[in-house]
Amino acid sequence: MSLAPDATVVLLAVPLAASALLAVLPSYRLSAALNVAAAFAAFLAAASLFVAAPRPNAYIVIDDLNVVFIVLNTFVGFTASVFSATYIAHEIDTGRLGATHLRFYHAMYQFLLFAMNLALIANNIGLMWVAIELATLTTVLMVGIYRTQAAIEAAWKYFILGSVGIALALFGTILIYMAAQPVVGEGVPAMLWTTLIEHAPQFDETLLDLAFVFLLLGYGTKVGLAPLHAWLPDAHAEGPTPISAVLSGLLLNVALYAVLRFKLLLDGNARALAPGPLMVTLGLVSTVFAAFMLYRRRDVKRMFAYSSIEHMGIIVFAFGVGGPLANFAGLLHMAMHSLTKSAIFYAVGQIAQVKGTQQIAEIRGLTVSHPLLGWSLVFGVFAIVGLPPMGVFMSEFLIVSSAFERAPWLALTLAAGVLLALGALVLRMQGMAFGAPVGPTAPAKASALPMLSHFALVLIAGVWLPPPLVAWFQHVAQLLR
Amino acid sequence: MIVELVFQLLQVTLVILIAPLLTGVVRATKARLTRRRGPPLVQPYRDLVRLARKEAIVADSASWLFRVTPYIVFASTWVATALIPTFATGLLFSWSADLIAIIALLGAGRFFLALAGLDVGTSFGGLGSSRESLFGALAEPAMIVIVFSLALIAGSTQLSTVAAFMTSGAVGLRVTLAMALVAFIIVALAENGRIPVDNPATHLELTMVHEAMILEYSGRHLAVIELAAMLKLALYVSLIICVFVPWGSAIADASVADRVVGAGVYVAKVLAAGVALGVFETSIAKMRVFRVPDFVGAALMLGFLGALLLFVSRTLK
Amino acid sequence: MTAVALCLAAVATLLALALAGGFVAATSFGRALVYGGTLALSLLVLLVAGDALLVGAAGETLMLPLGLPWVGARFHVDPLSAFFLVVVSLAAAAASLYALGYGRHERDPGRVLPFFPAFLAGMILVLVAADAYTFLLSWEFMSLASWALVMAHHREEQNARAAYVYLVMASFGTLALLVAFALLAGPDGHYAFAAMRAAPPAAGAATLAFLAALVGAGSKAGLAPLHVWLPLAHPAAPSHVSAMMSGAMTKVAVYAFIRIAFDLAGSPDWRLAIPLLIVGAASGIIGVLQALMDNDLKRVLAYSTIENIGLVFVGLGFAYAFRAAGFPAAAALAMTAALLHAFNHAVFKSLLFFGAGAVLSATGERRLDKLGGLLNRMPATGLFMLVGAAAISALPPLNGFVSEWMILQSVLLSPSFPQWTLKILAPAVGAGVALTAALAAACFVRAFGIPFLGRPRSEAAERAGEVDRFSLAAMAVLAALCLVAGLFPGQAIDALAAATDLAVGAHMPSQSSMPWLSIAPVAASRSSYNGLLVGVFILMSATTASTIIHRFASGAVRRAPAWDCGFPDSSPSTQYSGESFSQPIRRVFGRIAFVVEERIDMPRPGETRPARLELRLGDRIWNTLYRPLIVAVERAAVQLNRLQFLTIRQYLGVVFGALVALLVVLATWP
Amino acid sequence: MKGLAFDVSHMLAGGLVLTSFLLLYQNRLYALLNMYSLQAVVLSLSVAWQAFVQDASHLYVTAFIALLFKAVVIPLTLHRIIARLGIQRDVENVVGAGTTMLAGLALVALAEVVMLRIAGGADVLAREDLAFALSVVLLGLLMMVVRRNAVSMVVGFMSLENGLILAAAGAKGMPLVVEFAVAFSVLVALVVIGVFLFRISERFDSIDAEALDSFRERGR
Repeated sequence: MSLAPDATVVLLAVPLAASALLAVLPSYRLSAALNVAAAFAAFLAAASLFVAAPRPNAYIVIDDLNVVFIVLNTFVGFTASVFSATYIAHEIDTGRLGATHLRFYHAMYQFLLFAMNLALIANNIGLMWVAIELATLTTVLMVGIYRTQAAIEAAWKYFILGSVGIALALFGTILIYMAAQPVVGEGVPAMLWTTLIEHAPQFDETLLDLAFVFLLLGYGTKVGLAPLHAWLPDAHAEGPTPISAVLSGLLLNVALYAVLRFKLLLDGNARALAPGPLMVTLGLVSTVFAAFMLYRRRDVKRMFAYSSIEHMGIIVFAFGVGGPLANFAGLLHMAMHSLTKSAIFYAVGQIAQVKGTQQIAEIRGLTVSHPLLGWSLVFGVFAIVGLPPMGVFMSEFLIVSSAFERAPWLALTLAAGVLLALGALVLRMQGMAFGAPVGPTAPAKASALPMLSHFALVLIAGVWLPPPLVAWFQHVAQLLR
Repeated sequence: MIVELVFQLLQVTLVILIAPLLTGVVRATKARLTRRRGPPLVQPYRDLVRLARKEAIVADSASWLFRVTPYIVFASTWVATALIPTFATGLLFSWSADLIAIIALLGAGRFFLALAGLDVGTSFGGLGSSRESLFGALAEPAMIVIVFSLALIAGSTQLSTVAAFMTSGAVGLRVTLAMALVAFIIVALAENGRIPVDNPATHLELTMVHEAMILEYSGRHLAVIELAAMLKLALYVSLIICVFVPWGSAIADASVADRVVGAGVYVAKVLAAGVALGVFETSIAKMRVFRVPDFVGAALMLGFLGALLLFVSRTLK
Repeated sequence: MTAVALCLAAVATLLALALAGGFVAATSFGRALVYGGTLALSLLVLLVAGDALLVGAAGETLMLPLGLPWVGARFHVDPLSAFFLVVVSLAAAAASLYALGYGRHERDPGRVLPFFPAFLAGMILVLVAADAYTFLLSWEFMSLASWALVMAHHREEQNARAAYVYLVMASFGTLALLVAFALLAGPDGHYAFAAMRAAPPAAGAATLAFLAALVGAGSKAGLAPLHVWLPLAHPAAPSHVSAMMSGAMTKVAVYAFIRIAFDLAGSPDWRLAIPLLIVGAASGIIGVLQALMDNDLKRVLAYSTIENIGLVFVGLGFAYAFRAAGFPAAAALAMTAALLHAFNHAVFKSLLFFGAGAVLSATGERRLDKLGGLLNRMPATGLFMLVGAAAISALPPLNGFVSEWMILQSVLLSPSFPQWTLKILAPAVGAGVALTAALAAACFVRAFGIPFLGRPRSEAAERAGEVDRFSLAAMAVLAALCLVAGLFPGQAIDALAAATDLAVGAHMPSQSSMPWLSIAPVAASRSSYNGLLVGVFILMSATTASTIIHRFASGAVRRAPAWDCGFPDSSPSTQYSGESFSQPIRRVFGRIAFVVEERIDMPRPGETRPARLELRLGDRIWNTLYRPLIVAVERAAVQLNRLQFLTIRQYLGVVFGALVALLVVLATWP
Repeated sequence: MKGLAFDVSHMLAGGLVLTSFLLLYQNRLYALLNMYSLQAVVLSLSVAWQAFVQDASHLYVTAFIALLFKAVVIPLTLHRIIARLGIQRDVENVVGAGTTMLAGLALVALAEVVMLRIAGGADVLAREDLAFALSVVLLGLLMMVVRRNAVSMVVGFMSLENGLILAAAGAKGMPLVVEFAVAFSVLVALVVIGVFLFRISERFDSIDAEALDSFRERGR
């Protein structure tokens, strides 16, 4: 057996096994270490996919599109586990969580990684659907882990909206199958990406259109597109911070990946509705809506959750616009957003821990009291609002300039949304990072390394993208059309 | 070359000699018109000498700027005056600055005088500076706009060229020129602090402008400033003469005799202007300070209108 | 090494210096290292750029495998960028020298030292960038670094507000520039400047790109009505940074505009000169009127920057119009005037900010009505400040006069325009320029006279002393430069030839060949000016006068209390204050530029309490343009915010609605 | 055979839509649950018929799950929960029953229109089935939206899910249908547990939302 099939097996088996093991392991220190180790193993396995990808079979497919997602996912999953290892220990100290909770937390963490990896590498659209549902349910449980009234409310809201979304996605999946069945024949092949994409030109276009509406709304709920976003801010705000980072950095991407896959099908069919305008509309609505919502936020994690909605809107907009430039930018933006937003949540988590509050108004003067955290927040906000020399700037540059050529007014609207969001985020950031410090000044306990490594990557990406990565992205961008 | 230099120096000295006389003429005219005997024509010279001989009193709070200012004001005014072709055009250094530069030189004088008004730190000084700054801010653009008109007619901002062009008679009578003349006179009255803008004879009044600025000056400093003020009046008169009534003035390569004649004509014209000014000042009342902006603003508008007419008519031809 | 490589090396060193600055900020060694380093590096860039400007040869394009992968980061130094490099590095060198001394007063050097070199590096990068991505990256980096510097004294509430407004406006400008570049780059994303030049855009796109560039660069330069951030942000930064922001950064914005509008946007369209001229003249007048009214010394200087940038844009407007009309010589004159004014402004505005900084460090006070009499206590600072004030007021023989004179000269050439609109507009703009210049003189009489002359209005002003030698040296250098550039304008004009060649395709006739070092824009018979002779004449006549007086008249001087019409008051508060000085001008121009609210509280006869005059000035532009926008955003945010507080059922309803809507669309799709 | 197969499956699917309407019409909780049981029975019949027609034995499993779980276990559980928690027996409608029925009719019409556009790609049977399934899905969603009571929201969700199962069963030879059915059963069970454990009916959806706004806005 070659190395590559092993890699996909590792991607699935290691988290699953780790999850089972963590469920019974009593010591939380050991659990945290194991968690990190398993996440790291998965990351290594993912990285090896770059070198040698296995041939697709009935269950698994690795192609240029999803390998980008997989590597990004496992990387952020790994850094989040490192962050979580130092962060969550503190939660025990403060008594917010007990040992049982932690066992549950770690087991669920690995299970979540497993589900997301499965969703990304599954060749079967049904399997992918199941995996995304599993991932959603897992995060629902983790969001509610603090068992405060607000946390349970958030989890419940997430659960109900997520379930409806999942139901819609399933309906769309069934429709895809029905479109494929007369062409491909009955049974499993009609649900495989590899066969679907091959035969997409012959599918019935009206069924494809209908399916896409359901899939876009169904998976779009997971992506957090307005007006389907309602679960997202609360889930981010009330869950443990590493999970907020994972939600924004990973889960949204996984759902986005599903949307992209189905967009490919529609693109492949000449008679089908162009998915672009639909995605552009949803993207714009999300961006502008989230930008306005940012102004009234009082909870720092909820604010950055809205910023995630905004960025998902930008990404969907980019893919909706299409063309090699915009697709490239969309992929880049997705990667940059994952890295930046998770790093921001690492920072925010520590800030909330040292200050004992998530209320923006009660946090002031961080650059004085906690220089590293404060400046990291400044850096993170600048990165996320698209100021150079950070990576988001490059993707926003490409998105706006390439979209301007095709649809000037839409591009201007997007630019206005970005500017509005910048206004809100910078305003709050200045309040938190500067001025005379208030509140506790105890130093932060959690590790700053994951955060800094993300920031370093984002900074480098703004001025220099490694040529292999560029070639990879460009290839995918061509693929997406 | 040497002759040119001599004539240049002659002109420079001529203006400074004639300036107090001009002031004397104005005062004498006003006195006669109000049925007073008035001081003799040479009284301004005597005043200057008398002031220069007295000791200068400098306020405790004054800085060095206070003592330097008189010389700066005098120098900038003098240089500006020297650049005006009074009785002969095409002098040696006439190209070293044009009309705009002359306006700016006068602006420099005003700038320092206004600073000096602020220097001692009295309320009267500030009052004078503040108002002078306002008038200047209105008069200067008016001047520039007038210059636009002139420059368009003569194709130059170089005073020598303008004067030569006007003498040549190729001008004809233009509406623009008339407007410019009226505007010019208004600006000249404002800039020299004459009635109706300011009363040069006043003291201890809240309406004074120029006198308020130089209130703290005494002795030789006052003498220099007074001389500069007289020079400025002479400058404006010369400017009007040179641009609007240039006849009789010698042109660029004229003979020495012509130039001497030119000088005589010039002196006569200056004295006539002095009489006219005296008559004008007697027949009119001083206006409120806050009416002055309207007055000077009218000059700005007139000048602008003239320039606009010119811009448009230029293309009609 | 080539010029561009040297510049990049300097940038790299500056960035390293910025990093180092973060670590050694607390020590005096750190200060010396950072400012000494920036001084040396900016001198290096000055030399390199000066050489490139004078030689004028088109340098090579350096391409690094950075930035956009398929474009690369391109860098190029041509005479235009070389000229602005000279401006920026000169201002930076002076600021560094100044900061060697001034930096000692910094309470929190850790917030200044790392960002100062970064700021400079950003500006240099903008000037050498030769593709859109690198350009915008550097542009925003520059904004960001200066934002951090504005934030240096972050505990003061108004600084935070200033920094915020600044950053939002800067980002707005960047987006506008991005739009301009997107239009120029075309659908295939030709982001390199060379590619843009090779494929000029269609007329419509070029017009839009021009306007977008005007908005983008104009917001950075401080053109009205996009200027609102400038008077907030520039004064909030430490003074040497204020000098850099006003002196250098606004010039970088001017460069950006010239680069896009003149170099990249293809052939000119005369109609576009109209907004340029109007905006320029309006900025001039609005800027100077606001400067006249303000009570904060540094804010006065900031507003005056708006005024001067307005003048520069008037020059650019004429250059653009002349180029469109096909008068290369006139275009060259106007462009030279604009560039020269940009240079001059960099010199004297830096000088004035240094002076303001010196006042600030000596007294801790920026408010005019708390200062006074400083000339006696800080004679050297006062002298340099006076030179700066005279230069900025366009008094001959200093440098400010030369450039304004040239701008007026280009107005005089405007009857030759073929278009009626321009014919009528040109004299109006010219009158506006003249008004601006005259008001500027009044403004600087006030800005210099109130703090430096008269009697001290506060104890702080009374106790003030002269500042350190580094600060004085920096001011002395700049003051000397004001004088030198004013005395030898011909040399400066000749140095600009290559840059104007690039921008408008022509240059002014060589001035060095003129006799006696005078300058003549078109022909000597038309107009000419000789700074050196005027200077010498003034000096000669002043010395003559004083010699004669001192020789033949009384030299006696007696010190005595001020006479003041026999009303000897002891209280310095009876002096004219800044507000009372500008009151007449406020009465005349008040309605145009600001919303003035005067409230007089007059006691009844017999009452003994003092009468009070309350004065409130509002910015009309802020009230009519920005406040409604802010209110609209707030209102929309409040309205939309309800969506955060729906019940789950209502959220489901929203999802349901979206689904039904899409299905309806699908059902009715043709 | 073909004609009969079509008629029967059409009738059963139509029955499902009809029960959905009846669900919308109910205004008492117990009646709602009974009606839901009826719908589940119809569903299992429909799925079983599909299993017979398509000769797909795994669909029998699905039918059996539907019968056991949905028609019996869940309604019984909900009965007990209602009794235990003392939940108000009346169903609060946000809009009147008449309006709801009208909206439901419009939705069914919409589903038909959308499906009519599908050309000949899928066979007629599947298409008709699909139209009904879509109607059931939309009606289920409508029920979730217009009912204020948490239990009826659960019922709405389950009815929506019935539509999905119908569609999946109607898709000829579709794999994983059993898995989907199981997955959804788990989901439904979790919903029910959620209602039970956290008394969500009281906490989140039966209180006047506006009265809480000032409280909720704090700190968001």
